[in-house]
Amino acid sequence: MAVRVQEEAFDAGAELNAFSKTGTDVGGIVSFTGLVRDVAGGLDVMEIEHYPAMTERAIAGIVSEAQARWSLADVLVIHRFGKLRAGETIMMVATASKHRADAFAAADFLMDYLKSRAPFWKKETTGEGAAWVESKAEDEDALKRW
Amino acid sequence: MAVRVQEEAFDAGAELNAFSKTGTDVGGIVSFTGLVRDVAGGLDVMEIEHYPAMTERAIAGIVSEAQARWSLADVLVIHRFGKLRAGETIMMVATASKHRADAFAAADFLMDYLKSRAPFWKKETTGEGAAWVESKAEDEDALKRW
Amino acid sequence: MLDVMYFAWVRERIGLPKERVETQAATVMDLVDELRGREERYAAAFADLSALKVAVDQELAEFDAPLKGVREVAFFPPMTGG
Amino acid sequence: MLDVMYFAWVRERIGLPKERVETQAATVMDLVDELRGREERYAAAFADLSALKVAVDQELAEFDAPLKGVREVAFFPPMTGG
Repeated sequence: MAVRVQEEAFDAGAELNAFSKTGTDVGGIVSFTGLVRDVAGGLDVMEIEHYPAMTERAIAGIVSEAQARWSLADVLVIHRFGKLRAGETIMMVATASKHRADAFAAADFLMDYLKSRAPFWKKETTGEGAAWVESKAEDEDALKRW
Repeated sequence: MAVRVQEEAFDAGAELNAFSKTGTDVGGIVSFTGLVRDVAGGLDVMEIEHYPAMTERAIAGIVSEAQARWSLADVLVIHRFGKLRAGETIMMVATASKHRADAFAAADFLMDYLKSRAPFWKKETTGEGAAWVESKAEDEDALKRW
Repeated sequence: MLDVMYFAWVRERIGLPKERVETQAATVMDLVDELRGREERYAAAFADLSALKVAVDQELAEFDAPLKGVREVAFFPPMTGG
Repeated sequence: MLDVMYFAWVRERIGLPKERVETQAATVMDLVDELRGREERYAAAFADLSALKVAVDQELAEFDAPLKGVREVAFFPPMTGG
């Protein structure tokens, strides 16, 4: 299991390939990559703030919960903070399992929890000014699925 | 949308990175990579047979169904045939969407249908001989989820 | 005239991947019955139809599918892709 | 003595990311009430608690959480990770 919280860009494809060399009892790997979407008016920058003392621990807790619920050979979480532009990769989750159902469910679960329970906040700046991205009721509702 | 059925190995990470340059209205990309698992006794080779005249058409039909059900910016399916060794990548699916729920559901759906409705058959050879991989009742049952 | 194709263990049991078959069979099931009558290896391959699937002109079909106008029929075990 | 931290628009509204607070507050809610009484910018930041979350010693908590033995309290809007 690896959790990385970093400012620097990372190469999602290279991470996926490295993660895929995870052993010969793994039949499937699911990855999710989150990208900065452009917004109406044109995004100048997305700034991601986080709570350093809490972030890695909160993510590790979410990963532990996933490992308790599903049979996982390995889990990877990378999440960036700082300034990003439209199209850049914000974060990535990958899960490796013997069977695909576990890998899919765990990746989906991890994303739902990272979205609403890991201490990151996004601020978008466009030509019209800056605004904090608001959490959505549907993101909180998504947690009830699990 | 791209569907490739090929004998040659491919670089899943490079494919993911190329696929991720799919436009600035994409917020999430889900990928699934299927690997050859080792088996008891040690796998000498996995041989994948397919039905060339039917394969790409069958996969394109499954992809069309996914595109009708979810809002997808792009879909990629790569599936190999021929001889593979333990640890090699058999196939990959990737879905790109504005919102993560669509990307996750579509990738999960595509895998369930590729498993049981795309004309591929796997044969495993170990020190104890060769045997065709049997389909599982749970794979057929998985289709009823959709 | 039909192209009849066999895949995976059906191909191995019958001993060939493809053949041209002269037939008046009205449905896939009629064709199966004709093939079963040919030789033991066909009878063995078609012994348990619940273990087989069929495609008609490269589309999955049922065993009662009509063959009128059809050019290609394929028999195989359940797929194991992915 | 508590370290009190603010993130996102809470930080912007209060105008600082972190401060040391001398308090006898028994719960997070008591602390919030003390802070509200300080200055208008605090009252504004804590106007609608349903829009805020709190972490106590780096774990998500409720507003009625006790502060005995606690070293760090953080206030922030709902997270938007992923």
